[in-house]
Amino acid sequence: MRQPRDFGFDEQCVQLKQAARHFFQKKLPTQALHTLVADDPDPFRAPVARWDRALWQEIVQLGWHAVAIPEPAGGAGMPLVAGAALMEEAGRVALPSPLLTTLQSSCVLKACNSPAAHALLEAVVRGSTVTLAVLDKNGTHQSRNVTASKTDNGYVLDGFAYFVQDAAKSDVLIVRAGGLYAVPVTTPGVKIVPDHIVDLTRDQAHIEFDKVDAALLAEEGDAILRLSEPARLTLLAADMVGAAEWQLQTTVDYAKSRVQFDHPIGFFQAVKHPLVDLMVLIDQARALVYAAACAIDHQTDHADSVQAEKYARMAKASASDMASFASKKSTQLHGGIGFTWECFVHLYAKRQKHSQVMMGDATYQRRLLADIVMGIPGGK
Amino acid sequence: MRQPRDFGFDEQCVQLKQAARHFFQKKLPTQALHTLVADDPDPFRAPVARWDRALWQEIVQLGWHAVAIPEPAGGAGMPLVAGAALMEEAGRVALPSPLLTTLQSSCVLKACNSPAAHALLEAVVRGSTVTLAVLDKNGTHQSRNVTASKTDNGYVLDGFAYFVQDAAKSDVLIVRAGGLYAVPVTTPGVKIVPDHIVDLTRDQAHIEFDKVDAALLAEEGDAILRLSEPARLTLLAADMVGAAEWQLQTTVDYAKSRVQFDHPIGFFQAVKHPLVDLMVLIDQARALVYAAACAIDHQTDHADSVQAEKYARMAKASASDMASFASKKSTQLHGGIGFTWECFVHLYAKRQKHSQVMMGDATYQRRLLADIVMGIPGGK
Amino acid sequence: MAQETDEQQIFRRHCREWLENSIPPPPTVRLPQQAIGIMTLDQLGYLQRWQKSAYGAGLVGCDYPVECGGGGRKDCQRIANEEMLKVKLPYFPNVIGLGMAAPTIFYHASDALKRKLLPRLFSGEEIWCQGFSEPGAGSDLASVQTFARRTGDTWIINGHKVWTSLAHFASWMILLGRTDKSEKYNGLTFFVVPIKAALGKGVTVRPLIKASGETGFNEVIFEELEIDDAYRLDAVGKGWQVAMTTLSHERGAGQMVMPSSGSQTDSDYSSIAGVKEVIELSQHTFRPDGGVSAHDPVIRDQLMRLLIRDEGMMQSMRVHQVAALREHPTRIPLQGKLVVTELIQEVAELALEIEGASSTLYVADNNAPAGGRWAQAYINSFANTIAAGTSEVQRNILGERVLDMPKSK
Amino acid sequence: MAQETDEQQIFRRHCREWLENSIPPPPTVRLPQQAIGIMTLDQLGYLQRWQKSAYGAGLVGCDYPVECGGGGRKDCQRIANEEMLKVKLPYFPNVIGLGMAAPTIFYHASDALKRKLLPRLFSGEEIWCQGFSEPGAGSDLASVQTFARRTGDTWIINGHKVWTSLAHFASWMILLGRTDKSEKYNGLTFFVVPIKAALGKGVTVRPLIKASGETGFNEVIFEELEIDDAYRLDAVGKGWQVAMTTLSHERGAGQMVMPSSGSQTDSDYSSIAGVKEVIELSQHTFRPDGGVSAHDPVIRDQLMRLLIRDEGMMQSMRVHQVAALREHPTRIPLQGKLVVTELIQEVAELALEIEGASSTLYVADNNAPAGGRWAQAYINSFANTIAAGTSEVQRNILGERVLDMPKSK
Repeated sequence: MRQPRDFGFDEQCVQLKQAARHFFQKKLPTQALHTLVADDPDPFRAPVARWDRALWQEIVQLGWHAVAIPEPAGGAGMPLVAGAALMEEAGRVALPSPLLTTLQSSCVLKACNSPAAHALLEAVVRGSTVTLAVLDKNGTHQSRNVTASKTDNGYVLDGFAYFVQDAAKSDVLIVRAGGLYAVPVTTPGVKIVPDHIVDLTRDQAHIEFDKVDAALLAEEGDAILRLSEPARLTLLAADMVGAAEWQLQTTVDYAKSRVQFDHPIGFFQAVKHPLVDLMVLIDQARALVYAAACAIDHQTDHADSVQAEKYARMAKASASDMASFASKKSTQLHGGIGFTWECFVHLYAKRQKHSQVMMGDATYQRRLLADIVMGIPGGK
Repeated sequence: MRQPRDFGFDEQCVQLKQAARHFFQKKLPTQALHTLVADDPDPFRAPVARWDRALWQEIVQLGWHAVAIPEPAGGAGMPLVAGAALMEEAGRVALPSPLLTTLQSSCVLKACNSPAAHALLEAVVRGSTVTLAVLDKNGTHQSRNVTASKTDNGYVLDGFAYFVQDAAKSDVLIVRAGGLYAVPVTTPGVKIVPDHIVDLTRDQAHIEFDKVDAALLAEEGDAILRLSEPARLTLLAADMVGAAEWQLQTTVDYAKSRVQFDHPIGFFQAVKHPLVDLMVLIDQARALVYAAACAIDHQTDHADSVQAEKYARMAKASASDMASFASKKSTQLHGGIGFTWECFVHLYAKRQKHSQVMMGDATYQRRLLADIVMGIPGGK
Repeated sequence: MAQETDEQQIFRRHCREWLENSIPPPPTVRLPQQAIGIMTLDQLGYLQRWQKSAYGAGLVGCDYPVECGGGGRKDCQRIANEEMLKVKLPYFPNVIGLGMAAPTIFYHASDALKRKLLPRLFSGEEIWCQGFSEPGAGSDLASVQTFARRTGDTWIINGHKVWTSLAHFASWMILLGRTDKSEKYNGLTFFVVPIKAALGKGVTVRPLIKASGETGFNEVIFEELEIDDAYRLDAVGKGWQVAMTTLSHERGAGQMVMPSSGSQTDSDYSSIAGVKEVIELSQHTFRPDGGVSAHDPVIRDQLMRLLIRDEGMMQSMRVHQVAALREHPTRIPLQGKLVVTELIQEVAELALEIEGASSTLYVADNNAPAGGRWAQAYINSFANTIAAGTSEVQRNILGERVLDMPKSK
Repeated sequence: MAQETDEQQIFRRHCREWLENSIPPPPTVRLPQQAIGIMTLDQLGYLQRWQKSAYGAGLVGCDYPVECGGGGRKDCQRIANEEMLKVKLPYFPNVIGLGMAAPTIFYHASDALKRKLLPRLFSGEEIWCQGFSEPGAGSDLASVQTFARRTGDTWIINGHKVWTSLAHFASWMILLGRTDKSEKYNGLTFFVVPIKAALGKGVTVRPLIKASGETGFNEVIFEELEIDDAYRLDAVGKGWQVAMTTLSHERGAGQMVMPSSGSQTDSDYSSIAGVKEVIELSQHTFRPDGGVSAHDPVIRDQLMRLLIRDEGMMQSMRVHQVAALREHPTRIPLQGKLVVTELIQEVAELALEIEGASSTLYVADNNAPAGGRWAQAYINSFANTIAAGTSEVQRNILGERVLDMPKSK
């Protein structure tokens, strides 16, 4: 299908992006974020989720958590490009929230196309937060780490899921166990064990399922996950782009104010040029995020969805390399202050590192991209 | 075997290096090189080898062409580290000569360990130049591009060899045809077709063998080539290191004299820092060349030769990346003058590009290095 | 999203309709990759015929006033360019004229001069070249020494310009000269110079040979050349300000959109930098162990890195077209020159790695893969990362004008 | 090749013999990777016992005169270090003392001060720290503001030093202070300050928390601290010159060889930067598709890139040891800090990529690969690329001192 040159950024979508920028900047200035998530520097502190529930309630009231949910299920029915624009602004303030997981889960639920999934989408619209419990201990989809057994009333799950994002902020889990299943976190037999993670702006857990009642969302779990992968990658990359823009602007500001050798350090090309290179990386990653979202919004046939997957993998690969460079340079160019706890740059560097490996790093995305663009060697 | 900390740079070896530096700098200043090889810029000029035969005769009289040939065959019997030091100095003046091919061929002949090979080594000592005709049309050792048939008097060769280095400067070819065979270039049936190449300081040819009489040097051609590969890689990498040092020093000199914005351009970090990075790359590649040569000189068992191969692949990989960066930066930082024919930098950039792909680029060397260090995946 | 105006919509239809029947026949001579590589009168003639035809149909100079030979339209060149990108067309030969001389003349010349010069510039009948760089004035353009001394209503010019593309075909040159040696920036004055008419009479054009062995650039020497004061643009001493107009247009950050045709669209990836061709190349070239290059996972990774940058660059230009997403007016356009020239260089270098041993073969060799194109492209790529503001200068400009950091010089 | 002197040969035998029976027992506490990471008195005590024992055997301070507590030998520290590299040993805790304070004191202090300070520095009984950096004086060290005003034979010090490793254990600090506000470089004077004795009496030491959440650096605040003029090094106003001695030794380019032990040799690759450990890590971590990381050709390529740089760096230090190959006295040693710190950073970053999803786990997590070491190493790596001259400053130094290009500031 022919895609709009403007990525589908219609007036509503532009307004959402501007409103989100304004709202997040006002509600969560970086100092407030630091106070919220970095009160205790001890690496051995309790792995408690640090986030602002009241702020999340405001987001829910604005309906942004349901921005990409179709109108029949009660959502705003906006295109994915709106979701990506929203995530970009959330990433810009390194927002600790279940926004990313809930938007990503919505994409999975939409792909399920079942009454149970529709019902869960409706619950999301009403404010339920959802996350995916789909990875095994190696961070892959390879092993049958959770198994489902059919019972008279429905299904029962047993096993373990790992690397569950923002689990402590979530009400419902979407569990991969052959098919996909919905499990409220309060269901008996669900044991959520929080991980001690590097990223201060997220929480993560591994989860034990011990004879847990579950509702079937879709039979073909892996197919649904594959189908929704481009959209999930795109949302994640959007978060990274926003965070990188913060890293750029904050470092540029520092370079303009910090004086050494009688010049603001931005005078020196060893400071100036890497920041220019970072700007270029950001603009390319952002553009690929919009291109991917737009391609996903306008896919009508197989060729379209191949194209969408290409853009999404490009976006995540590009965003991961961008994030690596942004974290390195924002820390390095802050000099002595850059490696202290009190400086804000580490909050973003840690979030970016986390995002870089989520759903596969740049090298992995490029491998799959090559398989699409160049074919698989040996010709499977 | 325990290796000397000084790589085996004894007094004789140090003297050779210093004498070679002095001799080459005096005999072939860059202006003279440019006059010698770059008189005609037309890409469609005849592919004639441009070199100074009189200078080569002086080198032969100094015995440098036979530096690494054992004393029993009449050579200087010096270690490979001496040959590498010599090649480094030759590379520094981008010497057009059969020195590299002859030194490399000597390593092959030494590995043959046959009377015919010994005889050819003696001929080399007397001044015969030798090159390898061992590659197929794809630049690999994969196909049987030349075949040997036994006759009453010896052997007859038929087929084609490609990418023969400095063929027009060579008296004798070592041909891979299952075994290795010696063929004087004047033998009836040898047809040398010069290639039009980018590098102005070398010549290259593909060669047709039509019922050509040949003398057997060794039965196991591929084994001999593999055995001598570390030494050949090391000599090639040494040439590249010397050339890169010229690229560095010439660009540094330019950066100190060229004034823009009221400063010599070396004042600007965008000029200064890449030159520093180049210096680091050169020093590492040079060190790995010496380490490889030393390891080859002192190998006594299988573990030693594995170690020698590792260092040699490291040296070539390191030198190739160094050469790429050196060529890029020496051209770029010369600005407008850098992409003109009259400027000397392109002579070196073209030689380096040629050297980079000879015997396999950096990526290829790293792949084989990984197979040694990490084992082959699948565990063959 | 601003909707298209009626004028734009009607004009777009006009462009489409005209283009349907006006695509020129393929050339009988091989064309260089870019206009500045034009070597022969045959090549030039073919391209001039195309430019004249497009100008005749109103697709060149759309946004300039009618009295200067333009179309008198508002924001329509962009439309014409978009339509010309959709079909396979040659490029316009008068690139320096269209991209740099025309806006400079438009903003700084007298009305009489505009009327005299612009029509034949748009039609391509008069080719233009740019006399800015000198042996001692490269990145530091304001240090030009070519001197114009005044005698009544004429100026006598002496000096030496280098890297002047197209000078051997050019009727006119835009020239940045010095009229006062005591002031660096305020001692400059800007002229248009009828160089073809003065060949052998105060103007000498000599080809410079590139590292690739080809010609393509020239040096232009002025010896006591007299020109009329009417050929001065703006006031004496204002040359630097005029040159800034030229340069901002050269960098794609000026007000006037440059007429352009000739990119090839592709339903899948339309790669600016040739990544797609290198992917193709990798399918039938070999690694040193005999494996197909396209099957080497590390080569694939490197190809994908470049493909992603290529696509990222094109998509970021698409972002810039969306007014609501344009947070800074020149942030993306000013990146273009830097990004595309460095990408082209890296693509060519990877192509050479992919070709392996056969990358040693040059354009005259029958066995050279792709006719030796990639070796040539690699060598010539430095002309692009150096000319018109080196990559180093481009990074300064971006850091200073977009990120607002202090000047590095 | 200069042969070893008789003294060196005999001394080498002595070192070997002593080391055969003197390797300390393994520590009962976990030691940090570097001396500047020492956190507890238990760690410090273990390492101090080792340093004292090595000093007692003559392996520390070999080249300093006997009257200063040294060995009175000629060019023997290098020999001791070589022998100490061959066996598995702990490192010396008093790194600032041995590497920077000792040579500075030796070249610039009065004889009385040398005799007073050096013996307990060499033995490790008195730990030293370095008071150079300040909040406003990082890369631009000469802008230090900590002020010493003179009253007769005493100096009153006020100011604020930051990033002072080991300050919480240190008896002494080398301090660069300002004694004249009207001159930048010539207004500096160098002191040794007995900070432990003055804790709470004009000196406050406070830990700074690193981005990794650990402590390790300190800030030191001086409020009206009085010290005797006898603690001044060299003349008033010569502080910058004295500091250059300190810095050249810090950069490995000074005259005195720093006593050092503690690298682990390995018959195959003795990797400085941990590449070998990351190769090991790749054997039991997984790519997102479930494949073993060590089998991914792109990961293998990246690992080999780092291994080659690691080995290249070590071999280039070996080159520097060969006098006949040393064409410039500091070309290689001045690279060390830049190269090793950037390599360590890239190795840690690649380790995180290799760990994949589990790289999100930090040191307190039982499932973190290698105990979360690599995440911590990555975060802490910036302390090394920033402290003691940022990588950017190191490149300036190399460009200016080795390649002789003009100063960038």
